[in-house]
Amino acid sequence: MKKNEDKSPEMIVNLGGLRLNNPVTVASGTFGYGREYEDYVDISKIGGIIVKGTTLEARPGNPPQRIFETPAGMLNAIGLENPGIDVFLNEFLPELVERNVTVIANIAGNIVEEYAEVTRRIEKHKGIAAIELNISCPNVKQGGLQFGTDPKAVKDVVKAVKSETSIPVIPKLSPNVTDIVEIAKAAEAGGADALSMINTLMGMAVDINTRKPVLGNIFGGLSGPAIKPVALRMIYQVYKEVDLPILGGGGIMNVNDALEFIMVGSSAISIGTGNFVNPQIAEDIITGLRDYLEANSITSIEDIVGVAVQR
Amino acid sequence: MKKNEDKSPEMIVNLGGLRLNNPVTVASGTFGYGREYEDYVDISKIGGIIVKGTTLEARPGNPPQRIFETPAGMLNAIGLENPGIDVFLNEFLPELVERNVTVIANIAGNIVEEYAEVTRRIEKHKGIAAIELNISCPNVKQGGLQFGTDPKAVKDVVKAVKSETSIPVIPKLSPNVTDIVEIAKAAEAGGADALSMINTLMGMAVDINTRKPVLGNIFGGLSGPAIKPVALRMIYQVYKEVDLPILGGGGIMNVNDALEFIMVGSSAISIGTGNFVNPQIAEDIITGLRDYLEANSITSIEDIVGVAVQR
Amino acid sequence: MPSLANGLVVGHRKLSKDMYELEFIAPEIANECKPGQYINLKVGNELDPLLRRPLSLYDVDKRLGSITLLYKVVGKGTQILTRTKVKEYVDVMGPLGRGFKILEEKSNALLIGGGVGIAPLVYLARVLKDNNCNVQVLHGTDTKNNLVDFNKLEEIGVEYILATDDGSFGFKGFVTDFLKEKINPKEIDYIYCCGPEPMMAEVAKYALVNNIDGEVSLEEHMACGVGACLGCARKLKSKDELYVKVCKDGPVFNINEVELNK
Amino acid sequence: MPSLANGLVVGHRKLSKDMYELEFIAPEIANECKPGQYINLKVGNELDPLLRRPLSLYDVDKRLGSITLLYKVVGKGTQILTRTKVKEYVDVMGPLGRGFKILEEKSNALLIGGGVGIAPLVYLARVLKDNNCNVQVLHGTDTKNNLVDFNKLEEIGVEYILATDDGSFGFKGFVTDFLKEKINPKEIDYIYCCGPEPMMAEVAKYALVNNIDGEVSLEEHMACGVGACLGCARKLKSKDELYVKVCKDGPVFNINEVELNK
Ligand SMILES: Cc1cc2nc3c(=O)[nH]c(=O)nc-3n(C[C@H](O)[C@H](O)[C@H](O)COP(=O)(O)OP(=O)(O)OC[C@H]3O[C@@H](n4cnc5c(N)ncnc54)[C@H](O)[C@@H]3O)c2cc1C
Ligand SMILES: Cc1cc2nc3c(=O)[nH]c(=O)nc-3n(C[C@H](O)[C@H](O)[C@H](O)COP(=O)(O)OP(=O)(O)OC[C@H]3O[C@@H](n4cnc5c(N)ncnc54)[C@H](O)[C@@H]3O)c2cc1C
Ligand SMILES: Cc1cc2nc3c(=O)[nH]c(=O)nc-3n(C[C@H](O)[C@H](O)[C@H](O)COP(=O)(O)O)c2cc1C
Ligand SMILES: Cc1cc2nc3c(=O)[nH]c(=O)nc-3n(C[C@H](O)[C@H](O)[C@H](O)COP(=O)(O)O)c2cc1C
Ligand code: FES
Ligand code: FES
Repeated sequence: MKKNEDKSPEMIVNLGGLRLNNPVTVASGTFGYGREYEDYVDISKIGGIIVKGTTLEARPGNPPQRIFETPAGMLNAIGLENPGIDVFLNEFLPELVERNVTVIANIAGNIVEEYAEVTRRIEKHKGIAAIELNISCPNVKQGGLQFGTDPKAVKDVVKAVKSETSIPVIPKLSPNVTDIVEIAKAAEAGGADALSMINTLMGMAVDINTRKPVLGNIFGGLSGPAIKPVALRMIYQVYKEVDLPILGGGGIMNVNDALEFIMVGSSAISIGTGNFVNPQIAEDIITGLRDYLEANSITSIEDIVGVAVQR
Repeated sequence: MKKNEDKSPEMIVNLGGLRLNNPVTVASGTFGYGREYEDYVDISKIGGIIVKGTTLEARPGNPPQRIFETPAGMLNAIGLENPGIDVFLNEFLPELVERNVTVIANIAGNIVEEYAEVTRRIEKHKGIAAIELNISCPNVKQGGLQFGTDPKAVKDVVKAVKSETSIPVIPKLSPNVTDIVEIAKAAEAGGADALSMINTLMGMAVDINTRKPVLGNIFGGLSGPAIKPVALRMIYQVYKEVDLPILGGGGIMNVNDALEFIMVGSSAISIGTGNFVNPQIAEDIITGLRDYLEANSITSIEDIVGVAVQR
Repeated sequence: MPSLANGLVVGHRKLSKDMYELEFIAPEIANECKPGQYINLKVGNELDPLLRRPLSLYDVDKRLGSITLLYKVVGKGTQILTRTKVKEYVDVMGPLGRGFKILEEKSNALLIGGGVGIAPLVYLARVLKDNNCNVQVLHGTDTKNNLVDFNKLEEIGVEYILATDDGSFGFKGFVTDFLKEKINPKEIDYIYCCGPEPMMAEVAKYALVNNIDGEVSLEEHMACGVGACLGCARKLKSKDELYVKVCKDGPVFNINEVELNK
Repeated sequence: MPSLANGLVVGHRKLSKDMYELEFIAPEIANECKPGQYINLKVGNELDPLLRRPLSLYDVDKRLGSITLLYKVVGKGTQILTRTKVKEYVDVMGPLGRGFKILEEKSNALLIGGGVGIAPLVYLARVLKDNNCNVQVLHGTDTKNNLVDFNKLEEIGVEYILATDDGSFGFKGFVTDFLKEKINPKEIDYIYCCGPEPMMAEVAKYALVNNIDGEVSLEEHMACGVGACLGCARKLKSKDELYVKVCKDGPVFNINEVELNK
């Protein structure tokens, strides 16, 4: 096939004000702070790096065992181990900024005010391109039920964070809900600039020898290819009903998976568990998407966003 | 190991009044009416056969494509194709009864009255040991949202069915909910004798060549090993909070999987997708469970139900 | 009675870029086989890929208890299958489904295969030939490379005509062009057809126009293969509201009975 | 710099019932290897099993660019690995983690392995020997069958003592019994230990009592192997509230630093 160098396909995407050089991001908690994967991939080529979930204070995380492989998937119960927002901003962020990485923070908290305070500290610093809001944490004020499962709590926390910052705010929806569209609309009502979906499904495993749950925390988040059908379905539903750009992911392992996510309405995609299996997956998928667009004479990645959705 | 013939382990289970010769059942929609698998397995040895979901009138089912393989799982959108309750009772049931099979009906409907009417017809007939209530159907009176996602609707439909029959009623819970315990409690309040869980997770897949959803119905139910961690988690949660026996399943492929389900609180288990992969799986698991009990000197299967649950 | 068996692989070879021939011994199954039926094969022992793969009976030797498959590598499962070595075992259930009608002695049968759709027609040719029918096989492929084993057809002793899309071998053009240009419909009693649906649709039209009866073999995504899951539904032309199961009511259907995708 | 490579398998053999030795060529990786480090191997190309498997460097030949693994079949992944054939490729990333401290010349090193825990100690023995240390290897296994390759240890030229639980070979009893009964702590400068945790706990106690410094190599379920997922957490004795990452801060830790499960 002849390649017209002047017309190489457009890979830049705009995710609710967040500009990404290409639609491929790496998911929070699966790529550390970027440097962990530096030996394997040129991290500055990745569309965006969503760093490990950060809270106001440092957190030790859950007791081991924290991870376990399941059929075509894995469970994790890390428990948000992180050094706290200030350490992240002062010690880890600068080298990423220096390398021209598009950094997306992922923040979490147990009360709305915690989210707001983390946001204020991010706002004061420069260098973060957007905030992904992890709302799968227990809402201690609401008796421990996750923020992400209650539309009102979703709206409140998004609103609180939005009011503290000028950079795009992207709530990350939990799939453990009856009606994902209702939650997405609540996020929209709170002022979300885009939506990230999906976070992990809640699951567990049993060690039949010890007759005990495998994970120290009993429950953990299920990720990987196993959850891909659920992720695609939820993104399809939300794309159809809600007018916000979507950062889609859940089980992406190759360029075909990425295309499925884009076709159900994801403007950009995120790779989580896939990084563990193939540390060069982000680069591979960026190349693969570009090749696909060229082979099919598609001028911009945006042209295929949502094409599979029947309205 | 010496085997004491007099003390062969007890495999009989009582599931809310339903007596099963052993804890292994085959799941609705995956084993037809039993006869389809007769060449491969002695169907009278299976603890119970849950037949294909039946509605009041015959239903043609969904347009093809109806099934698709996903990583360690599969999607189905059969659309409840069935010949209607009367044809089932008159034409398919008699040969099962003759063969001494423990038959569990699986019934579905779009309004409560439909469930009640199907139940009345079952009650008039003899030969059915219990009713599994499929509440994952669109509740047309409630605007199409599934019965199974609304606690009040769950309670109502269970109550309506219970009032029409003397045999055990076992609602089958949908996993597509925020709070499975709330749903389980609603079923209990409606008078359920036991709980069946879980039904399929809602998912989809895209054909990147046609750029369309793979399934004729767009969405389908995800089953198989991929969903096992979610099923185990939900059963664990319900076993801890609700005092009803559980018929547990979702991705069981071998005896170790079956043991995991029993250890999180399943008094009996159901095998769905596993039948497609190994048509003799039910017999294999019955043998495997008996061997496990013997090897570990456990006198009755009931002794390990829920052992992994920390109360 | 169909059954589940571990078939001992006694032959496995690459015929061309993406076509393979695999032979295994499973006497219980082989003994039950009829042309047009298929077996369900589990590739690998893991959970991905999960479901069994349906593959037609390409040839059967009841004396040896062997079954031969002809398969094309199209995805994950068939790719993994290529790694199977002689002396290993394959996990097989079958035979499954309803096979082809076997014509009476002296009948004139035209077998039309497209691509790997030739697979079930080879065993059919053998059985028809054993039954003293006159058998002519038309086979359309894209190019010369994707051939089946000529020796097998020669051994069976049937007339075999190849049409290649690019003319690299035999007749240049679609097999349906050959059919319309070169075959005298008056000399045909019955048509058997298996291949891509647009091709089968053309052949069905030809059969209808020329008033020839016949059968086609369909493919549909399957889970159980035994009629239990209702996953492999197809609409019949006649019954608007009801579906048939390709796995059990088929895969062979009357050539005018089913709706074929064009 | 660690990297991702396709290693060409040049040797693969069964040593005993469930122990295998696999050698592959991956010069970029081999060249970076230090004893105590490990590689992460993808078994199969499918999604089940999904994650890479961590395996220690059993031996490394930098001149040839080869890495040898010693592995025990315990589950799905290691079972599939046994099917790898010579001339095929394995997908490997590494080397990963922090290795053993290499003692100064003339030091007296005691290497204690339990079961397949011997694996990292063999390459360590080689490097220590190359550094002119005095190396003694104690190895405990359940029975005579589960042996490593004696020739390799002979070739390296270290003293090798085997203890079998059932006395079928060498010393009868646990390797820790041998340690307490037969070893003079005064003659040991440093202990390296890898094996089941209760064994390592015993050895750690012995080291503490006898005031000998040393290191242990731990195992923990891992996903990334590079410190990104925080999945492989372990508590240190000293820091009550913070975890270390076995994959990156380890797998080698000071013998008194970590809490060992008894
Ligand atoms: C009755 C019958 C007989 C067949 N006989 C042959 C034969 O003799 N030789 C041959 O090469 N092929 C045959 N096929 C097609 C063959 O089953 C598919 O090519 C094969 O399943 C593809 O598997 P895969 O994992 O390589 O592809 P993938 O695309 O990765 O498969 C994904 C899923 O789709 C299903 N699938 C994919 N293609 C088809 C298809 N065409 N029909 C039905 N299911 C499909 C697979 O079984 C699997 O569940 C037959 C199909 C049927 C229904
Ligand atoms: C740093 C390190 C070095 C190792 N070196 C060796 C070696 O040289 N030789 C050897 O035989 N084994 C070694 N192991 C253990 C080896 O990784 C496991 O035996 C192997 O992963 C089991 O995989 P499986 O699929 O056969 O078992 P499964 O039980 O089916 O594995 C299921 C999951 O659990 C994980 N897992 C199972 N056992 C262990 C374990 N002991 N440690 C960590 N994860 C585990 C697997 O990686 C997989 O994710 C090492 C482990 C670590 C952490
Ligand atoms: C080990 C691990 C840690 C994770 N940590 C976080 C986190 O801190 N914050 C967050 O929002 N999501 C976290 N996730 C979820 C991922 O970002 C991602 O949404 C999820 O894994 C689904 O994508 P995948 O299937 O591609 O992995 C984590 C996932 C894994 C596997
Ligand atoms: C093809 C297919 C058809 C099904 N039909 C029904 C049904 O009619 N009624 C029902 O309650 N569940 C139905 N199910 C759900 C199964 O009974 C079972 O709950 C589910 O598949 C999870 O178990 P598994 O992972 O073992 O398959 C169906 C599942 C499949 C795969
Ligand atoms: S494949 Fe199950 S009914 Fe046809
Ligand atoms: S395995 Fe990921 S941090 Fe250690």
